[in-house]
Amino acid sequence: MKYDIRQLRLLSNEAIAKGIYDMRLAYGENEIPVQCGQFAHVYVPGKSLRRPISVCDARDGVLRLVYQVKGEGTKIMSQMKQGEQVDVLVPLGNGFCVDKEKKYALIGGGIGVPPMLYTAAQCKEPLAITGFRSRELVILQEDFAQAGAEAVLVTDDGSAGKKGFVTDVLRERIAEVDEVCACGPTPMLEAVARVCAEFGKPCQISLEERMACGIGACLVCAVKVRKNGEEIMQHVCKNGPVFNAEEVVFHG
Amino acid sequence: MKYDIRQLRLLSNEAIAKGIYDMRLAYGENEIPVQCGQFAHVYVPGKSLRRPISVCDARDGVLRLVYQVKGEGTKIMSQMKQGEQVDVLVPLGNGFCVDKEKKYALIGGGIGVPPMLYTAAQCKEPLAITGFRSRELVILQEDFAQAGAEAVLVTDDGSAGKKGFVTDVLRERIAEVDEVCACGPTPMLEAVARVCAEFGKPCQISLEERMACGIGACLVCAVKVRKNGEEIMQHVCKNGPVFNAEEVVFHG
Amino acid sequence: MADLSVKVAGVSFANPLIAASGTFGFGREYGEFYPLSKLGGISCKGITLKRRDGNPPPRIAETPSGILNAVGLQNPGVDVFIREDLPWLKQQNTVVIANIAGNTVEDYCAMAEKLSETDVDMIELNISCPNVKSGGVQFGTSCESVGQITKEVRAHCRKPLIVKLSPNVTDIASIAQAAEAGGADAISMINTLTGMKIDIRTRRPIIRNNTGGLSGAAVFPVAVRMVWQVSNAVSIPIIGMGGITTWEDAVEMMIAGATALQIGTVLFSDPYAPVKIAEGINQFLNDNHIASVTELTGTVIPW
Amino acid sequence: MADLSVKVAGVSFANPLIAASGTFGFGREYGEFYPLSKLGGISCKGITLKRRDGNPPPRIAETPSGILNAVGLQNPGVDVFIREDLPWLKQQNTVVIANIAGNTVEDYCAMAEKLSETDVDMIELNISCPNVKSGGVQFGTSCESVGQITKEVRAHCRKPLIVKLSPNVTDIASIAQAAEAGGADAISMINTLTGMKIDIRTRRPIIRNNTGGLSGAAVFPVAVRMVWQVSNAVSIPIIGMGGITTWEDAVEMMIAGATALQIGTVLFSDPYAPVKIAEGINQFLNDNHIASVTELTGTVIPW
Ligand SMILES: Cc1cc2nc3c(=O)[nH]c(=O)nc-3n(C[C@H](O)[C@H](O)[C@H](O)COP(=O)(O)OP(=O)(O)OC[C@H]3O[C@@H](n4cnc5c(N)ncnc54)[C@H](O)[C@@H]3O)c2cc1C
Ligand SMILES: Cc1cc2nc3c(=O)[nH]c(=O)nc-3n(C[C@H](O)[C@H](O)[C@H](O)COP(=O)(O)OP(=O)(O)OC[C@H]3O[C@@H](n4cnc5c(N)ncnc54)[C@H](O)[C@@H]3O)c2cc1C
Ligand SMILES: Cc1cc2nc3c(=O)[nH]c(=O)nc-3n(C[C@H](O)[C@H](O)[C@H](O)COP(=O)(O)O)c2cc1C
Ligand SMILES: Cc1cc2nc3c(=O)[nH]c(=O)nc-3n(C[C@H](O)[C@H](O)[C@H](O)COP(=O)(O)O)c2cc1C
Ligand code: FES
Ligand code: FES
Repeated sequence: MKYDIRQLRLLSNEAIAKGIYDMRLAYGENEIPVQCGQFAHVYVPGKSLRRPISVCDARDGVLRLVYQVKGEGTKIMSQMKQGEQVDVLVPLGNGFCVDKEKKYALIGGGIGVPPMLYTAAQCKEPLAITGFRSRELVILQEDFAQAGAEAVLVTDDGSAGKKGFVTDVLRERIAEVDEVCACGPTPMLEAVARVCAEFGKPCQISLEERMACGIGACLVCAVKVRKNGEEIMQHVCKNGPVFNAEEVVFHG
Repeated sequence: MKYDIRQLRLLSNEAIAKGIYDMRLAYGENEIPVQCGQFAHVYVPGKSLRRPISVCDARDGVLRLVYQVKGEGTKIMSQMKQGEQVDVLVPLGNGFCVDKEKKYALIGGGIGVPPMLYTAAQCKEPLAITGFRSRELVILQEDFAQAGAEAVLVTDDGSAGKKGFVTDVLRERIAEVDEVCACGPTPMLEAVARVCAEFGKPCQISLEERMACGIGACLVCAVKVRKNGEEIMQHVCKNGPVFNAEEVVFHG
Repeated sequence: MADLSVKVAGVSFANPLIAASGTFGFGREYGEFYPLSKLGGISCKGITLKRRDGNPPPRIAETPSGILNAVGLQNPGVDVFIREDLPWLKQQNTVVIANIAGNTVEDYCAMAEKLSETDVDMIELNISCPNVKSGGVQFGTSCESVGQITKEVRAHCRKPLIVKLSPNVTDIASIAQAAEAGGADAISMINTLTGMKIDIRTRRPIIRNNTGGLSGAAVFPVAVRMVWQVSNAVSIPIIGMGGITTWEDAVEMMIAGATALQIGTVLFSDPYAPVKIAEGINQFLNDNHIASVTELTGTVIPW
Repeated sequence: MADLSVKVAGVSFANPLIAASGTFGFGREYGEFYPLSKLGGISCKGITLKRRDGNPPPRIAETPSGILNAVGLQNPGVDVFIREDLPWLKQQNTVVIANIAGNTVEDYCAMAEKLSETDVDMIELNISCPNVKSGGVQFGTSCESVGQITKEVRAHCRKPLIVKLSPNVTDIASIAQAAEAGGADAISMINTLTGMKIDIRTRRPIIRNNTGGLSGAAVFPVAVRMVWQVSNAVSIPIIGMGGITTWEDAVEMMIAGATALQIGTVLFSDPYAPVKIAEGINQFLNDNHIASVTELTGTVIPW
């Protein structure tokens, strides 16, 4: 049996920026069998659908989920208290494939930044370029440094780090890296993919889509990809959330 | 404006018998404007309908609701914690009319016992006859004594107090009393009403019916009563819950 | 402060929030919570030509995010309504809508005649009550009967006429078109979806009528879909209802195509709901620099 | 241990719990939670004659106690199903039901022919999918078309034939009678109720298909009512579904008239739900000294 539901004890659930929470769950075993870029499907009492949240970190027996309060589900999550059991389906999906031998640029935009942390922890001295709308939304900068990454911060309005976009920095530094991994809003992912294509660097991107089952059975989280010249439907929960950027049909 | 919703702070919410809870709410003012036999309509988060619960006591600024866990709503109520705000619509309905000059028999059966406590507190040395299925469901005996009532306890199986029914005791003692007030399961109320009719004693009974609005607007909590020889529909929430036993059309 | 006023069939409402028929009686009880002038209008409890006692209890059950009811049109009859309730209602400074139901077309016509002589503001033809044996929904489920009853009542009705539709139909858009063709000035929708709940211990339906009408948040997506379909099919205004619980729902229903709204089931958990919803809409309009609530109606951008 | 086995149209199920079509794929994924033999059966994702990509996303939205979906019948086509999925499914020791949908009556017949040559256990005629432009629900909303398509497919089908009904109709009992008259061996019901949800910020429907099908606990009272009405109108067995979430719901649906059950939406919050429901039913039967689950079917005592 590949899947199981786990009831994980909530260790802490604190706001780390405006509307952004850091939920830490005790996994029970020290080694959490999760790949960077995979996600957890979190049960929210009273809701018909679980909420997919990327694994932000999974070291030392602590599963860390960093999430932004968007609607009712994440609001209820933010009210969960220390000691409660949180019902999660984890790990799900296919994460980033990283190779210790290669140099990575890890790009995160906004609430797409969290999964890049555990990814950074799997890479050798990666370059972590993270972008936020403005200062009060900046998260995880020290964590990236601690994970051995060179952390470059940009904000749209220049209120923290450099003013500009992640792609500005990527363009400047792309020569240094072998491969790029990214997570963030779709326009950012498209822009990152374009830069990578231009410079001929492989690029993996993590996509979002509304989900139900989270395991590939219900087919709701469709994404169009091009494989061997043919456009086919794949599913973010099962085939992704991480896809080869070249294969994704944006606006499909 | 006659009605308002109140957010009352939960002081305590403890089990006092098997599946029976005693919820105490701080009213805010010392004098709670509630008549014995009136009820509170309690909001249960996540539920479409409020739950009607009779006022068990309302002295010294504490509104006391004693309720049995039956289904989901009362289960959620039983999980409410000290310090929480409970949203109640109170007082609703018409309670028992008691006259300090008269001698009352107050009859309670099972979870119909609680409203008789505050009623006892309004009467002069009443006779409180309470019946329960068995020992582990017995509640409020000391409270009745403290309220100045003579408390006579019966159980169906004799596991506490006398074995038998409230009507057995009522029959024995009815000569002493001027009037009877009762709350409990319908068959018990019918039996009490029959005894009173037989002995020519006035009898007030508190009825239950499934409710929505709780104030007489939606007409769902209908009960058939006979007024001036005509059968008409009245409503437990507005015209009751206390009715003149003679007027109620049982099995209407 | 945005402009919350709306107009339906020539009648002006201070805001789009109307108490839904049957959930609000004739207004007296909720009038003990807040002045009824806070509401755009009140759709009164369904009335019939003669007094009705309604169904035996239980008349209500709770379901996931909803309720079932089968009151069965308990009411004092149209004459008592006109004599005892309407005068009081007319002093409350809100639009008064009489909701009428009958066993026969003649009943409906007779009531429309009587009410046309009063100062009631509008008449709502309830041909969608699922909880009575005859009268009600059997008039509301085919285009022919909807068209015919609307036309006949129209001939006797000198007030703006709203036709209230049942959702228990295959093609609500055609039914609405039939009502429009029959002379309706507005559509109100949806009445309740027929449902059932059984006590597994006793194997008895909880509602004494066996089935009841489902309302509340559970039905909201169905109501939005139907309002959208009907707004694409008719040109008369729609009073939307069915599960509206929050101001967001109210805005959504208007975007789907409603000009005004009725609010029912949510009253049972929060009597102040329509007042809060009006405030929420106002805030939304201000935040989005929208001058008038009427600018929301029918602005959905389908894919 | 009570006897949980049931028989529908001559096919034996170890228990009445069947995974609902479209929520369970072809079983492989949920088979990673528990052996599929824990289920009475699996109704496979709806298949069509040719591969379909389905609708563009978003295909799902959440509503009070329910969800809307508009997958649009994404599937690999009947031939791939027969070649790649059916052999694996047949090894899982559970009843395998093929759910088929088409654009034309001929499509349905062709699929029935192909599947009749395989060892699939039953065929479920999906004439109730609200999420595709053609094919699906337009066959399922009139008695004539239901009768006709059932009859034609019946002539090509050498497997027990289940007809799956849409709840988006005025008179579900007549539709069921038409299916029975057309030769259906069983009825399954209900498919989803059409609904809509609009993002008030963008004024766009959340579901890319504009409307979607409502399922989950919200629709349960409607499903129970319809199962009851149909069980009073036909003599073939009913597979009941629509919002079953707890074992109490399952028992209620059987009491209303269902012989077996399908379980869909609840899987998304609890993948183990059907297994837990089977355990709950077993406990209920034991507690009430009922020897066989079949003793529940249709035992409602209406008032
Ligand atoms: C693979 C994956 C990983 C994600 N990782 C993170 C993360 O690490 N941190 C984080 O803050 N957010 C993450 N998200 C987005 C997160 O799932 C949504 O913000 C969240 O589900 C919103 O739920 P809600 O109840 O607050 O919003 P509501 O709008 O009330 O939700 C309604 C429904 O829409 C769905 N939904 C709404 N927005 C999204 C979205 N952007 N993506 C998918 N479903 C959505 C909800 O899951 C729910 O089913 C991720 C999404 C996916 C698909
Ligand atoms: C005027 C009045 C006073 C009451 N006083 C008390 C009291 O002091 N203590 C106490 O324990 N109980 C009292 N009850 C009964 C109490 O209201 C129900 O036990 C309770 O509503 C059950 O809710 P539930 O969610 O646990 O059950 P569920 O069965 O899940 O409730 C489903 C629905 O049915 C309604 N319902 C179920 N049983 C009853 C019932 N017996 N009466 C009315 N509605 C019901 C619920 O309110 C709810 O709307 C009183 C009822 C009334 C009408
Ligand atoms: C208790 C109750 C009684 C109702 N009585 C009537 C009625 O008399 N006439 C009518 O047209 N609709 C009646 N309805 C239907 C409502 O007016 C409304 O159409 C329906 O409840 C959907 O709205 P909601 O979900 O906001 O309640 C009644 C609804 C309820 C809950
Ligand atoms: C995501 C999803 C996909 C579905 N796909 C199909 C389908 O392909 N064929 C079909 O007959 N029903 C389909 N349905 C309907 C279900 O089989 C079932 O009739 C409905 O969801 C009600 O049951 P539930 O409330 O338990 O989910 C689908 C439902 C959902 C939620
Ligand atoms: S969420 Fe079910 S297939 Fe992806
Ligand atoms: S509960 Fe509404 S009239 Fe009594």
